[in-house]
Amino acid sequence: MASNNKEKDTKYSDQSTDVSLSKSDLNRMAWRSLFLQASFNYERMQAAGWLFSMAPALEKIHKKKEDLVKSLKMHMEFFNTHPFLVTFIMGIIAAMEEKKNDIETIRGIKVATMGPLGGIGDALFWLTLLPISAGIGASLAIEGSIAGPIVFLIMFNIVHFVLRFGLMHYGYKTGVKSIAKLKENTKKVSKAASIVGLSVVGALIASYINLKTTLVINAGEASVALQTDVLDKTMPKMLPLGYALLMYWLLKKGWSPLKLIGITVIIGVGGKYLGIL
Amino acid sequence: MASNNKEKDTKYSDQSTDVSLSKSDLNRMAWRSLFLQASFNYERMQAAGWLFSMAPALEKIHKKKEDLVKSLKMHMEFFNTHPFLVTFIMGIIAAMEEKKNDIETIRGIKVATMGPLGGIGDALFWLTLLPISAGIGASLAIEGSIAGPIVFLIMFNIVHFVLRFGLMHYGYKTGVKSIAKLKENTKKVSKAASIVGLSVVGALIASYINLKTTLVINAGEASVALQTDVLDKTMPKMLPLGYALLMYWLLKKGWSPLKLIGITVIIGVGGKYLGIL
Amino acid sequence: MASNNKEKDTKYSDQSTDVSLSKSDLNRMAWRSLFLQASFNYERMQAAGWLFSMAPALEKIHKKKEDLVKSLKMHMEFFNTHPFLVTFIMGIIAAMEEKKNDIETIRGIKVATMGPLGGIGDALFWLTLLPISAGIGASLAIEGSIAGPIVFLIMFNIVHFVLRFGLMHYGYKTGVKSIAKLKENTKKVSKAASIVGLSVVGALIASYINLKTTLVINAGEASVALQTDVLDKTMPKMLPLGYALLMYWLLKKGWSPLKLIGITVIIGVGGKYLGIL
Amino acid sequence: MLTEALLIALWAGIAGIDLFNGLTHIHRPVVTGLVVGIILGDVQKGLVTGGMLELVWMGMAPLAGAQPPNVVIGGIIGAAFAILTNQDPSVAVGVAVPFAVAAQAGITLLFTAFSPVMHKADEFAEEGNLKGIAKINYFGISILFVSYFIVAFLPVYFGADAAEAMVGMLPQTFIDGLSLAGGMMPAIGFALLLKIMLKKEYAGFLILGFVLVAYLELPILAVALLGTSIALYDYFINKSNDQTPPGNKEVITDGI
Amino acid sequence: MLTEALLIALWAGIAGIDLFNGLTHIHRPVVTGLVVGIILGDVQKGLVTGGMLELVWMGMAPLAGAQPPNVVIGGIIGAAFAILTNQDPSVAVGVAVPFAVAAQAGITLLFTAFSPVMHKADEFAEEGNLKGIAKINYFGISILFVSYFIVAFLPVYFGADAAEAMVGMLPQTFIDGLSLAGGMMPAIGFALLLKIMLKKEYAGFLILGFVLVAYLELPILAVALLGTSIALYDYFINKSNDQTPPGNKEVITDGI
Amino acid sequence: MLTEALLIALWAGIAGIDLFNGLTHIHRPVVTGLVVGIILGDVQKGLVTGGMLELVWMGMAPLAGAQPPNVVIGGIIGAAFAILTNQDPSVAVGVAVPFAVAAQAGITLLFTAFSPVMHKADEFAEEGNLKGIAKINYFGISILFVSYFIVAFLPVYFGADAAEAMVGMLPQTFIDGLSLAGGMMPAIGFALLLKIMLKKEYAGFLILGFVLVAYLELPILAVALLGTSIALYDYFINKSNDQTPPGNKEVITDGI
Ligand SMILES: OC[C@H]1O[C@H](O)[C@@H](O)[C@@H](O)[C@@H]1O
Ligand SMILES: OC[C@H]1O[C@H](O)[C@@H](O)[C@@H](O)[C@@H]1O
Ligand SMILES: OC[C@H]1O[C@H](O)[C@@H](O)[C@@H](O)[C@@H]1O
Repeated sequence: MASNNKEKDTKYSDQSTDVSLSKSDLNRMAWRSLFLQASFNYERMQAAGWLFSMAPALEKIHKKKEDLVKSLKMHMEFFNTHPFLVTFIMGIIAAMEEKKNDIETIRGIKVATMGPLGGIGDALFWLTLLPISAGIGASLAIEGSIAGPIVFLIMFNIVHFVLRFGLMHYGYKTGVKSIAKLKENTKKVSKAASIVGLSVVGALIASYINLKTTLVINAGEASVALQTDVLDKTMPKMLPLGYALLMYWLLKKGWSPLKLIGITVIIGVGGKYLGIL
Repeated sequence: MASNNKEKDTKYSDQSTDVSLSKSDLNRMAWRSLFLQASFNYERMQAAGWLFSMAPALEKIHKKKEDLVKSLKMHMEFFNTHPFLVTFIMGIIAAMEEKKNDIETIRGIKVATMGPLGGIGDALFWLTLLPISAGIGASLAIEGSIAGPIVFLIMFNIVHFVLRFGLMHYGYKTGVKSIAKLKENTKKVSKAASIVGLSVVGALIASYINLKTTLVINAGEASVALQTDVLDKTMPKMLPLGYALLMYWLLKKGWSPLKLIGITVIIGVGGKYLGIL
Repeated sequence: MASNNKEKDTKYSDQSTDVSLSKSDLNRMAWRSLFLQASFNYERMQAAGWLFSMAPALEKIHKKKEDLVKSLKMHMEFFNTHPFLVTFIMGIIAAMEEKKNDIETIRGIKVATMGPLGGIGDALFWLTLLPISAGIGASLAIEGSIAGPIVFLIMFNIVHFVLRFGLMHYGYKTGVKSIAKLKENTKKVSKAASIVGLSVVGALIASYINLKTTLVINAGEASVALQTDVLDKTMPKMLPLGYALLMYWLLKKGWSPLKLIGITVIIGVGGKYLGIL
Repeated sequence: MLTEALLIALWAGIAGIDLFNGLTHIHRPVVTGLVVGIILGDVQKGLVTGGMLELVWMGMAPLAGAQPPNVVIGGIIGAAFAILTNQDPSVAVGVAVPFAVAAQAGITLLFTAFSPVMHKADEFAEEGNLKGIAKINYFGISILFVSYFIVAFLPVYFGADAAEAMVGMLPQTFIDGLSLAGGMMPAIGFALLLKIMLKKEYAGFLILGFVLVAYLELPILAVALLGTSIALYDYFINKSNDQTPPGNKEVITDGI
Repeated sequence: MLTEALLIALWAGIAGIDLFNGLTHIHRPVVTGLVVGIILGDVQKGLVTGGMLELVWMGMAPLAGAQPPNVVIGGIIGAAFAILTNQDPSVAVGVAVPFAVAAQAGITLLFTAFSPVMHKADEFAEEGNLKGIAKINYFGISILFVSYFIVAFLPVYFGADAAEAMVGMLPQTFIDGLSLAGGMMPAIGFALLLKIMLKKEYAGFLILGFVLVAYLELPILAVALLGTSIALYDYFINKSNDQTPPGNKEVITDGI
Repeated sequence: MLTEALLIALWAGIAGIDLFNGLTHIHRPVVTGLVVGIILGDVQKGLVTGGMLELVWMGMAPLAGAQPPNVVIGGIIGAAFAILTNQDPSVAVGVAVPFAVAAQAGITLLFTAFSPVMHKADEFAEEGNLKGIAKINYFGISILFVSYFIVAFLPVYFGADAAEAMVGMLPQTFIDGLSLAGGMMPAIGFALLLKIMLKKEYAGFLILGFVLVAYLELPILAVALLGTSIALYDYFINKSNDQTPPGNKEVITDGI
């Protein structure tokens, strides 16, 4: 029974798939995606911006209020990826919404893709496109040429906007093509998505939470650095994992994310003052 | 039928679970655990000391002689872990015995936990607590202060005994709490334990058997070091694996462990004399 | 139905297993294996030489023309391994043919073994036996002694021929012993072989295709090396994988391997001239 | 000076938005140098200083919410200072960096302070109120604008020395602590995800992903590829099983 | 001298037990230095020498049965020699180490020699005789005591020179060979485990654990975590399957 | 000179075959030096030069079709040149290497050119014509012989200078490009394998193998071991399942 209820929760009640997003819908979403980080914050990161960008699609697809609410709630969950490549995920997810996939499956795909695209995007844009275009621009500017900033902006933004809009349409097409199949087999697909999704979350925990102790115990001639001599040898990244699990446990105990954010600030500042973090 | 016999072998005939270990039983076990390595040897390592420490629990739990014998035999099998953290395993295993879990499951949990706890304990105590407390002690002693040895012993043993006794009780509680569930599903749990257990044994083989050949073939201008130029490039740790499998094969052929120990001494000393090990 | 047809395709119609290869059959195959690379080429590598070496066995085993053709076609598929250790695979495969295993299973075993034996053989012969024996030979020759070449040839070829013939017989025996069991359960075995086989192909793609871009983008003060700054950080070996998948896709689109070889030459030479590869 | 300070502050507000939204990168020093140069009437010096500051910030990338010294404030203060005090561009860098670091700490506070607003967003979601969601985002942008406006206005109007004295009042340890807290923050987001996604059945994969990165230092992409390879195995190879008796499926979902 | 030698030997016996049992670490040089100092009447020198020897042995850890030069004998001989010959503590180290290495080889022999006793323990287990098991452990401790007693007594009583000559008679290669054999010994324990646990069905996991350590140099804990992640997958996700037809389960156990 | 050149070319043909077939290693410089020495009447010089060239080529291994500078041509030209021009053996190396590199490029072309012949082989296979297959292999060997014969004959007969001028006409970039193409060629073989073996059901394992080598740099053997460990798991542990309802099996094969 619990499972029946649950099933209801994760399925849209209106399963009709007659709505199709138009090119201009997708373009509107791509424009809105410029605001992905408008309300960036530590609790949900890009969630509200993501939802804002997805809004044109969701509004058109879910004509039943009940379904719209289900969808909005899910899209307000934690989200973070690269702000350029995000449109690829948007396209795919829009197609999945259109085909009324199970909510759990949609969430699984969101989580499974956001991590890798974040990493790839950081490498491609922040570590490649930016230094190249800014390097050219800066070298012109240093010689006093006004062409510097202009060349930089043109170079950078041609790539930027072609990708932002192109990936939206490409993601949508990919989604439409490959989603029909996925839906037949909801349970299995959402299982597969959970497998990738949770692997990625595990990887994100070890990659993106920065927490190391600087504690060094000096004992006469001996000196033991807790991080490098003990933790790194038995379980590197134990502190990030521990902290994530602590947050998880507190959330389950009913603490609000806000409280956790406050605590994190206190621990961070306190740890610095005590010299142990 | 073979499987039926086997099943009988791995199940206690008396499945009653009315015995409960008292705090003082656990404390007696913790005291005895000080003798974990009293009869340390290369064939079973800490097995006899482990059994000695478990004795109070086993005696109380298994009222049928037949079951006691089954249990003693299993607990005389090879065992090795860190001599402080061992009480955590003891607590868990005592709870499992109390709940009359399948013998195969108990063995699986023993093997699955002993390796990681060994590694963690070595890092925590031999590489952390000891250098810190001894460092402080030594620096005082070198200045001629009698406080050196005293401070050292107090620091070290507070941690030591708190852990030794604390982990015994904690392990037992953990065991009691989580073991009831495990028993329902014996086959599946012992399968899971075997998966972890054998992975750990594979890891132990590659970690803890020290065997490298020093053979270097000098051929005119060329010189090939068998270990670094060949083995390390195709299959590092091939010799430890090979030696473990050889021992395994000889055991299966009926050789006694004693004979194998003798052979190992001969190979070690002989290899040194020949300059190939 | 598709599956039924397929099943027919992968099974020999004559399932009799009365033929046994004689020692002299195996020896003939070992002699022929000297010609493994007689027609080495980039499309199939050692395939035709492999088939030539297997011929005595195949001819004797498959009395029905239809089966012989099936077998020959499969043995003309891409093959590459170490030219000495190859006889071990030959022995096993001969035993499998003799026992009329499923063609898919035979292919799986071929692919699963050729990669690792290639790597091992390269380490043992090209990186070990050859430098040792040639080192001794060269040092004698440099002193003007005619013993140099002679000692070298004798040393090298004793190992070479003992292994080449020995492994043929050993492989065959191993095959005969362990193949009877495999056959009972064709589907499962060919699944297992596919698992290992495809893992090995994935590994071969990353190991043996050499393709790196030398493209460096210089932008004023900044300079981004595409290979080391971008690809190696997100997905090393992305170019080899991409190229292999491109070739795969073109093959599926009906392009001939010859065309692909031509294109590869053009890309290689062109890339060098453009300075991007 | 007021007009110039206001114009520069206006530009800072726009550039501050662009740093996180739009991302047309008009916020980079190489562009800001030109703009500040025009405002303060020395285009040449602005260009040269902007170019040099660009090189300083090159490679400080904003990865996963981690904040390098703020490039917008750094670029603006650096360029303005170079022109106003007629100093050598390379000296400008020394002045720009402490402001940029302080601004970065401020951003951490901002991202912290904006978290509660998400609960308003949850309410809007519950009501199906998409306008509300939009407003929250517009509000976020306004906050960004105002913050950058003020932070850029003060030092230009009151002079770098006075402003620096103000910045100097913030203890360095406090600023460092904020940046450290910023690095820990993603834990909360991941915990929220776990609360939704984690079921006992899949806990193994969380461990897998963690071990692959913690011990083997694989990039996320490699973990996703391995996860995909397991998912494919599970999907196709175990396929027949799960399709069999429909009753069994419930068992999976109800879980233990 | 006899009394002192006997007292020191007594202490060596106790410390020798503590090295493997009890582990209160009264066996460390920093404590032993004090005790030997008291016995030989020069507490100051004992403390200082003990402290210095402590630093020498710090970090030589007894991991997985691998034996560093014996810390008990090293500490005792070192401290006694420093006081008796009135040498500088740092010279004591040079004398202590060869004895400690020889003692380590002796320990390897002891651990080897004690293996046969396990078969007596098996018999006791077969009889359900827990007293017997206890006796074996007491016997083990007695052997430890006696061995350390003798090894410490001789050099103190006969003088370091005479004792060193005796040690010198043992060829170095032989001692090294014993230590090498000690390093190989765990293979036998693991083989005994395999004899009990290894079934064809699980052989893959043995390979897995081996490959993860041999090629990727993962610590055991990481392997256990990965093993757990597979076990969880197997337990929860394949769950429905194995529960289906009870007849099939036999197949698993009977195995091929 | 003609006789000598012909004899040397004959030896080159034989050695060239041995490099890929037979592999008795009579093709190595240490043997070739002796043979060329006999032909040209200076056994001593031949031996010494051969020995030195052997050391140069030692360790240039022919792995997975990748070609180091051709050892046959290198050895022959080097030895012949040293004797004919009465130069110091070490100078011979400098002359030998460019020829060897060019010959290596030629081999890449040969392996490319031989690919079409495989389609003839396919036809023979289709007809069950094993004689045909044999002929193709004999043909391959003949081609090898002739190629080496010519390539060795020319420089010995016309003199190294003239020959070098010819080699010099081939642009270095072209030769490098061929070698680069040689390195890419295995992609085609693997693609052919994939065309036969790849099914959606197993695609995950292709990814697995790739990731293990690309990111973790495992050797092939380790990948095969891990693959085996998964295959064993799948074979034994999932065993009961797949044996159950025979109807389900079809589903697996028909695949989605
Ligand atoms: O790492 C992914 C992504 O995370 C955050 O959203 C910001 O730091 C972006 O700059 C970054 O690209
Ligand atoms: O490594 C685990 C454990 O192994 C042996 O029992 C001894 O070497 C201990 O000192 C060590 O802690
Ligand atoms: O790497 C396996 C094998 O590949 C090719 O066949 C040749 O390069 C051989 O020399 C090599 O041993």
